Amino acid sequence: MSTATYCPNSPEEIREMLAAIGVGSVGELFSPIPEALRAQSFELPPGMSEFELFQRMKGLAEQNAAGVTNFIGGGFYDHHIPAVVDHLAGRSEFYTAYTPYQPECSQGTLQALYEYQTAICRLTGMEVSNASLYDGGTALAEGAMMALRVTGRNRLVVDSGVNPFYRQIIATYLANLGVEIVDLPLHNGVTNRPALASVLDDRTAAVIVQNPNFFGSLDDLTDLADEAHAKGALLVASVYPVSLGLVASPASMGVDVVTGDGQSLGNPLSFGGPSFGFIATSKKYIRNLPGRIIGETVDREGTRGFVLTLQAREQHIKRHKATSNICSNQSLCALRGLIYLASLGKEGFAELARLNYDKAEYAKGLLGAIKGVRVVNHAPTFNEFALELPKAADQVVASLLQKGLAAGVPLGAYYPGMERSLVVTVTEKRTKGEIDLLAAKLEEALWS
Amino acid sequence: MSTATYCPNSPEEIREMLAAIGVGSVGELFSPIPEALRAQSFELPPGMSEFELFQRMKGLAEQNAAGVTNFIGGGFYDHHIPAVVDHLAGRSEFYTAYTPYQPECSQGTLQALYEYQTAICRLTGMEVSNASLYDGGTALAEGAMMALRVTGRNRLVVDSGVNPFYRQIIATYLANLGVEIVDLPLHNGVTNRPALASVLDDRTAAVIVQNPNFFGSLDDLTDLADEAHAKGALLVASVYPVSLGLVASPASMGVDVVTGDGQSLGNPLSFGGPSFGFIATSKKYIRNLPGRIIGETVDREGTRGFVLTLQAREQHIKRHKATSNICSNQSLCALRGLIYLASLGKEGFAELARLNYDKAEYAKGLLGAIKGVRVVNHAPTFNEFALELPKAADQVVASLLQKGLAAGVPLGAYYPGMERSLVVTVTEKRTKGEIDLLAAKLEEALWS
Amino acid sequence: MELIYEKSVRGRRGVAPPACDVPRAADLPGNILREEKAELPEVSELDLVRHFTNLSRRNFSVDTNFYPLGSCTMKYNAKVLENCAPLFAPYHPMTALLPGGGPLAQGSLAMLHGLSGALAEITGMDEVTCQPLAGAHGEMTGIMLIAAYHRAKGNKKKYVVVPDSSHGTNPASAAMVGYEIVTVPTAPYGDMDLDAFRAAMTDEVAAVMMTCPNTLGLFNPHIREIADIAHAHDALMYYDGANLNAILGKVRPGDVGFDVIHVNLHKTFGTPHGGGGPGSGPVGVKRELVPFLPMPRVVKEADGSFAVETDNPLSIGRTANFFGNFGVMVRAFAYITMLGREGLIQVSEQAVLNANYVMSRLKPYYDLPYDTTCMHECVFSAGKQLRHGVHAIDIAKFLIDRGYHPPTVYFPLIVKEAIMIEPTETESKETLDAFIDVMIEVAKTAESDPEALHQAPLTMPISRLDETKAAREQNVCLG
Amino acid sequence: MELIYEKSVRGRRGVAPPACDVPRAADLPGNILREEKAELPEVSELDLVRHFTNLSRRNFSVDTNFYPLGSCTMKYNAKVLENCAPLFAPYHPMTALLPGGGPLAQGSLAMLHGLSGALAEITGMDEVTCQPLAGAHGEMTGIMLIAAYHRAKGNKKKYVVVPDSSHGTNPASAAMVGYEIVTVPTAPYGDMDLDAFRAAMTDEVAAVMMTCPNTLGLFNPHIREIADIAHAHDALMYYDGANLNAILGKVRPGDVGFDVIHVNLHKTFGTPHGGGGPGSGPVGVKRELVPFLPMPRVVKEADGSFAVETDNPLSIGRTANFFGNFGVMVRAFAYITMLGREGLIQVSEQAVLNANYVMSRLKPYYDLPYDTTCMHECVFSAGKQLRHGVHAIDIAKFLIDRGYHPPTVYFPLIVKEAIMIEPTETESKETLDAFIDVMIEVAKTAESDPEALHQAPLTMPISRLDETKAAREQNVCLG
Ligand SMILES: Cc1ncc(COP(=O)(O)O)c(C=O)c1O
Ligand SMILES: Cc1ncc(COP(=O)(O)O)c(C=O)c1O
Repeated sequence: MSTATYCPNSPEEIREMLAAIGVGSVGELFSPIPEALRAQSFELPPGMSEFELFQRMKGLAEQNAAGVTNFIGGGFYDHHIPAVVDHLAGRSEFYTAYTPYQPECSQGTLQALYEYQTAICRLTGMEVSNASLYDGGTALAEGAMMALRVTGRNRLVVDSGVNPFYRQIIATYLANLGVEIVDLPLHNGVTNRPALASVLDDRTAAVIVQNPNFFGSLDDLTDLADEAHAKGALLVASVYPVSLGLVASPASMGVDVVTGDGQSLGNPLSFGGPSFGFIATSKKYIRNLPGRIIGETVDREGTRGFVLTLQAREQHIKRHKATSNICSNQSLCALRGLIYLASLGKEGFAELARLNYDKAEYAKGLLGAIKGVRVVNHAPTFNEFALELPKAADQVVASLLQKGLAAGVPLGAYYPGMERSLVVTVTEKRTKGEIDLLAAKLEEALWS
Repeated sequence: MSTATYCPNSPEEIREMLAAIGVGSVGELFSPIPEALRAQSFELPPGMSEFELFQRMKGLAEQNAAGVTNFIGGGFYDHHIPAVVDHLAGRSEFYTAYTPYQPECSQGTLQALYEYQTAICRLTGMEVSNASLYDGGTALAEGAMMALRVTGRNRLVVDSGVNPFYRQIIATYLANLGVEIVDLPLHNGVTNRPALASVLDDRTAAVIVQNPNFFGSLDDLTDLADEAHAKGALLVASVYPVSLGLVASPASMGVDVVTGDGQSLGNPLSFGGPSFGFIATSKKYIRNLPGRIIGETVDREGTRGFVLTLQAREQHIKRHKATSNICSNQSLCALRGLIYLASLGKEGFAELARLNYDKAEYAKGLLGAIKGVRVVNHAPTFNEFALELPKAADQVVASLLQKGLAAGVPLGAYYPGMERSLVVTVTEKRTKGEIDLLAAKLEEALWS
Repeated sequence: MELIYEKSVRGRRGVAPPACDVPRAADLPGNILREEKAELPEVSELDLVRHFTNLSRRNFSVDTNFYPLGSCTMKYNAKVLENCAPLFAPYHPMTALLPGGGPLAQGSLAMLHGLSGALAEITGMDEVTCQPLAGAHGEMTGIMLIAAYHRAKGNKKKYVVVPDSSHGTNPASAAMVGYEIVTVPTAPYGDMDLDAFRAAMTDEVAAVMMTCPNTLGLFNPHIREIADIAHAHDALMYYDGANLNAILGKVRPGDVGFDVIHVNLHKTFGTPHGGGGPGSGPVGVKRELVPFLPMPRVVKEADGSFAVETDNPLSIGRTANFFGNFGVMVRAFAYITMLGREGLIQVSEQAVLNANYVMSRLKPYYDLPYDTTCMHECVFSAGKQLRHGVHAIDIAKFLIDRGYHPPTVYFPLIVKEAIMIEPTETESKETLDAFIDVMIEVAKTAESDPEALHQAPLTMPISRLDETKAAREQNVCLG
Repeated sequence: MELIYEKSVRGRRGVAPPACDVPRAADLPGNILREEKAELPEVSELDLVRHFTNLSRRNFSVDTNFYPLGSCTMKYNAKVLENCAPLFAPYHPMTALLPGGGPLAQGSLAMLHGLSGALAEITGMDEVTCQPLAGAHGEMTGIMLIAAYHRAKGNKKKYVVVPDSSHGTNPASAAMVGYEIVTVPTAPYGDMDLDAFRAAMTDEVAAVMMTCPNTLGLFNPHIREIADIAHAHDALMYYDGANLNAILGKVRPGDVGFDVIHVNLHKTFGTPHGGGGPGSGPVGVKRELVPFLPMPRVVKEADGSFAVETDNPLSIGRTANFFGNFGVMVRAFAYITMLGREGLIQVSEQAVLNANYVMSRLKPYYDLPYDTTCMHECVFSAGKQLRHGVHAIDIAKFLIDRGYHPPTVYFPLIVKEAIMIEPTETESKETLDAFIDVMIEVAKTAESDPEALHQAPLTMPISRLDETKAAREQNVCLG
């Protein structure tokens, strides 16, 4: 019954249609399917009405603990999303359209994505951006594969400061391609220069880093870029876009391929997705970019318009020779990213980054001053920092979780030997009161 | 700071504008206002950002008790609102437009309101409807005043089954117009025929009733219409629109002016508003209708289009001779009503009404069977019914409220002598489980 | 575009109601049972969505077009306000009226009390009721309060005085409360003619209704004097708050002699206009009128909690179902909270700046009947253009072709061929400049090619409509 | 229309960030401090809203137009599903991975487990991972699983076999996992040429990727036979689920010999396409491949609660940040829950009915290269029209002028001048009839006035674009 809405044709109409086709029943239309191939089971519950469905889904969502105060990041960040983002990305002409293959009736999506590409270029300082990839991890993997294509080499040096999940994704993506991956241990929580010098060679396609890294540490990548370039390798960096409101752009540090996750730009946490991956590089590498790219052109009257361009890189034309297999991307999330950036604007975005920095610095000072607690980072940090505790971090985090505080991400699982450390994240949404409460509860958990 | 968004001009632009005007400061523009008239106080707190605002408002809303199960009505009903209603009425071209004075760029609103008028006519069986009034109570008052205009008389007979709030509104509206209002006591919970016969005279402009009435009782109004018409009076009835999916139409019973509240048609409870009032009547009374009316016509090419029509009735033209002072109405809520009705459709709306009826009948049977509890209604009821308890209803309702059950509306405050009675409302949203729980808790409250 | 009814297909279903989990009850008796189902649309959810989405695209709106509709204050409504209202959607108003229900509705009651308080401070009144559902409803409520005041004092009053520049709702509202209307002409300088006013004032006058700045966008410097004259006759001063957007933090009606005021939350306080409504018209009064305020009334208890007062012997009674257009009020309260003191002052300053900018730039091209500094709006006349046979309405239609919603052109009635422009503070100089350029283009076209203006609009789904046919045929419902 | 950057005004502010309630910290060292702020737009919230609202109006979409884009299953997405996703918006995925965090994320984990279970039953697979972020991502993940399977068995494999009718992502995905592609031609009857297939099969073939029904909309009755041949070489069968909408409840790939499958939630399971994404491409596998599934994996404990398994020695590892495109999955899970068993079966029946109806009505006017009962879509060729110099693309552009989003015309590559029409089950007969009438009109116009078709579209904000100029100039970012 509930499906009546979605399959509109009435019994009479169905009869008329069958007559037009010249068959007696809908069943006949499935005659090309031999009986032997028919489904052996299809055990699903009966449908329900919209009201019952919504109650059910609400009940499900309410099985998640509400009101947990987040000091956790790990790649996804709890930022405020301006109301305009939902309202505008919620325009059904945006979210119920598909890939703009027909530009004349898709200028809305096409112009928005061109504006998105421009925003990514301006944030990162790079010359070209595509129209989005899946997420931050897959974007970094695509960046790595791009470096393999550009250099024609098959060796990668991956800094241990890169999000462990991202490193897993790179490893998974490359597992079958006979690419050598060299893990670079950290030094003082940032890229280990001497170690890099020793592993970097002329078979290396790229050095892969993250800035700020998984511990929140910021690094000046300039010398890394020089090192890499000296060996004919590229520097591929994954960045946290919000940091770019305050931190020097990857381009200014000599990065060749910049990637990152766009969740923090106006996309809800939503238990991990959807977000979007971005990738930007220099014009000379544009033909090696994966995914869709929007370009400006003119129509027959000379009016400006936008189209999918350089499609010869893509799977639907190049098939197995394509730069990537990606087809559907994360356009709507990228659109949200654009609207988010435009809503804060040049000044507001810089202020927001500063606000994240100031709040995290306040928290770092407060938490680092707790007896027995040590700030792990030597380098400056953006809105995350690592603490070493006098106790096992797992245990402390678990106990604070019971009090409604997600105090941070314990590092033991990702960095053997760091079982007493955790990474704490502070965004603009965390009030001084919440930070003070975390400090009090942490002290309590450690010493009483 | 937060206001920067809403007053866009930058300091430079403001300077340019002042120069163009030829004044030195914005202050000068206020020079027509003598110093002596300037504000003596303007003590308001400073502004805040969108994020802080939303947190504040959320906190306020959370000061209301959540999860109360509603068995209360009293004019506003807890019905499910299909998701499409918010999505479509949420189109900003609808909600950020205003009265469609310029038809060429307002066909969206105009056609929708014409469709709304048609829906109201088809629900009530009447010939003409306006484009909405404020709410159910004021619509009934407008209906009463319409009857005064039509008949040129100044006496009204008001049935006591009419929502006490609506009766107050009528009294308030007419307090200064020297109109005689005769209250008609109930007989067996419905209109008292003998009493009516005795008060109805040829000075009476209208008999005013509600169906189903405040106790949920349904009545066949046919004889009342005959009585009224025999005396040259009109029958004005306020109806609960959802009941019209199951109950004979007011037109079929001879009602002259039909009014009601549209909240139950796709408008949230929202602590009492906004909803909309509807009013429908026969074509012969159209020039006496209050408020805006949309009419069909053609453009210069003969294409169909819609316009505000018969504006000569309205205040902006007739000023003090207008049929009403109403200007802004409740268009967006009326649009929601139309979308709501169209989303359920002919069959679904009838089913929904039946569902409300069946659930209320089940509850009536169950609750009426509790020891010491008596169903007050003699007549059939729609989705509300009155119960007489062995205890003061106030006390019982208050105690069930503590358990998260809004069991009903105690009648004592509105019907002296009925301190032990309450009206219980059951909509399609109330599950059998919730009804059974109410029965159990009520019995408990009465006997343990 | 087809009507939704014309898209109906017999038996087609839309959204399904929940399944029935109780036994089917015995049918209603035949005489009250509906014989034939109402002929509502029979469409699928997709048909429905396409229909209304495409219908919406046939509107101009603030979110898509500059909308300088004079007197209506079509300012931009911040989206966060739209997100605040639904926070209160689930709450039933009756809850607060149930025995023991107050404590369960503290959030809603606090909002109502907070909004009333803020509006009282903004307008300089002693107490505010939020029950009235729109501006006109507020006017009627206000005049009822005045009538109750006079009744209580035993005053015999018969008339309400309004300037001829007043909005139609003013006399209409007063008439609905049973008063006769005395209209005072406007003096050449744009304010109410003081001598005529003096002459009109007698002890039978119940109230004087004024809009200040008036509908010409002019602030009347003699308000205090006018109020003194009125009060000398024990006539009360009513302030139509529709133009309050001009004077936030600058003037408080309560400070300058007004006794009763309504404010249009949907104008000054940034709530959307909904294609004609809902609005909200809270009414503020001075101390002497507080006892007459309608019920229910939200009061703050000694312990800081909020309660509902439901009856009061002197109250005029009730003017609406419950507490008023609550959802609209939530937006307005959030608006006031977000902007704060400085923000609200800025609103008026920028609204006045924008209006004067448009006025001074267009003055060379259009007649300006009252040539003086305006407040939040300016009123031109198409008199100059009329000499070429071009009416204000022709100019309006041409603006539509250029993507602008026309200014108000049917009002104020005292200016012939009026063009009433209210840019509001949310519009930028760039938007105003672009609009001004088009207005200048129109003025030139009126001379060079008046016919072009008579043809407009040409870019809309329909051209000009035959309004006489509509009024004659009265087709207001699909047969 | 101007770009948002072209609407920027120096110093103009948008949405304000919250006020800072902590002391300002010491600045970052100069070498890592950004020197110049990124040149993001500087617009007011109103400018922003007008810009994107008006941009949106320059799109065709399912909610505004019939959108029979073949292979993309542009069905209507019920609005209630859009309301379900935000219910999970506030939850951080890391919560479930924290020590003791599982119990705080039971709702999200239950949803993931429920969706996986439903998809396993629908496809006839033993387990499903929801991590892949789109169809192509699912393909790559699936091929990685196959590679892991072969590695574990010590199989030496080099090739992946795909029919020439396959979607570009199939060979592209296989290539990304390091396989060489062997392409098998399509036989005249529209299915993969069996003899050519047999010839292509060797022990070095790792997998055979098939879409069934294939991209011509035809169901291959020899699937089982093909699978047997593949399995005889220990090659695994991969099912591209993009066309699953045709066979819900009719055929389960797992029952007919497929070992790995991906489904496109954004196609078959009613989630919106977002102007290009996000999608979601869960992958289902048979028992032998379960050990290789990516991490994290949601498991149901004995006590009925849900937990997250984060490592497993045989796992291929991780293919995405967290659990996949969760918000998309919520919609799909709600869709499956709302429609239920009967509803899903009806989906395929009506989708197939609609496609065959369009096919039989248009057959007299367009070449039908493979003339047989189709499944959910039908593929015509503009061969007939080409004789008048009219290409499929010209037909597409003319449809735009009539308010229809064109069918797929660039694909499948094996049909020249392909016109691939997929109506989906949510469209009504009235909509199809209107579309068919226009398609017939186009066919006639192609003969009578081909030039008219070359000129189209004329009703859009722009006419046909110069794609060569775009590719040549590579202006992909505003300077
Ligand atoms: C000056 C003036 N007064 C009163 C009103 C009536 O307000 P409402 O439409 O909210 O009833 C208006 C609205 O147009 C107005 O402009
Ligand atoms: C047949 C077929 N396979 C695979 C894909 C790829 O799916 P996605 O775009 O979700 O990556 C598509 C999408 O167009 C398709 O049509």
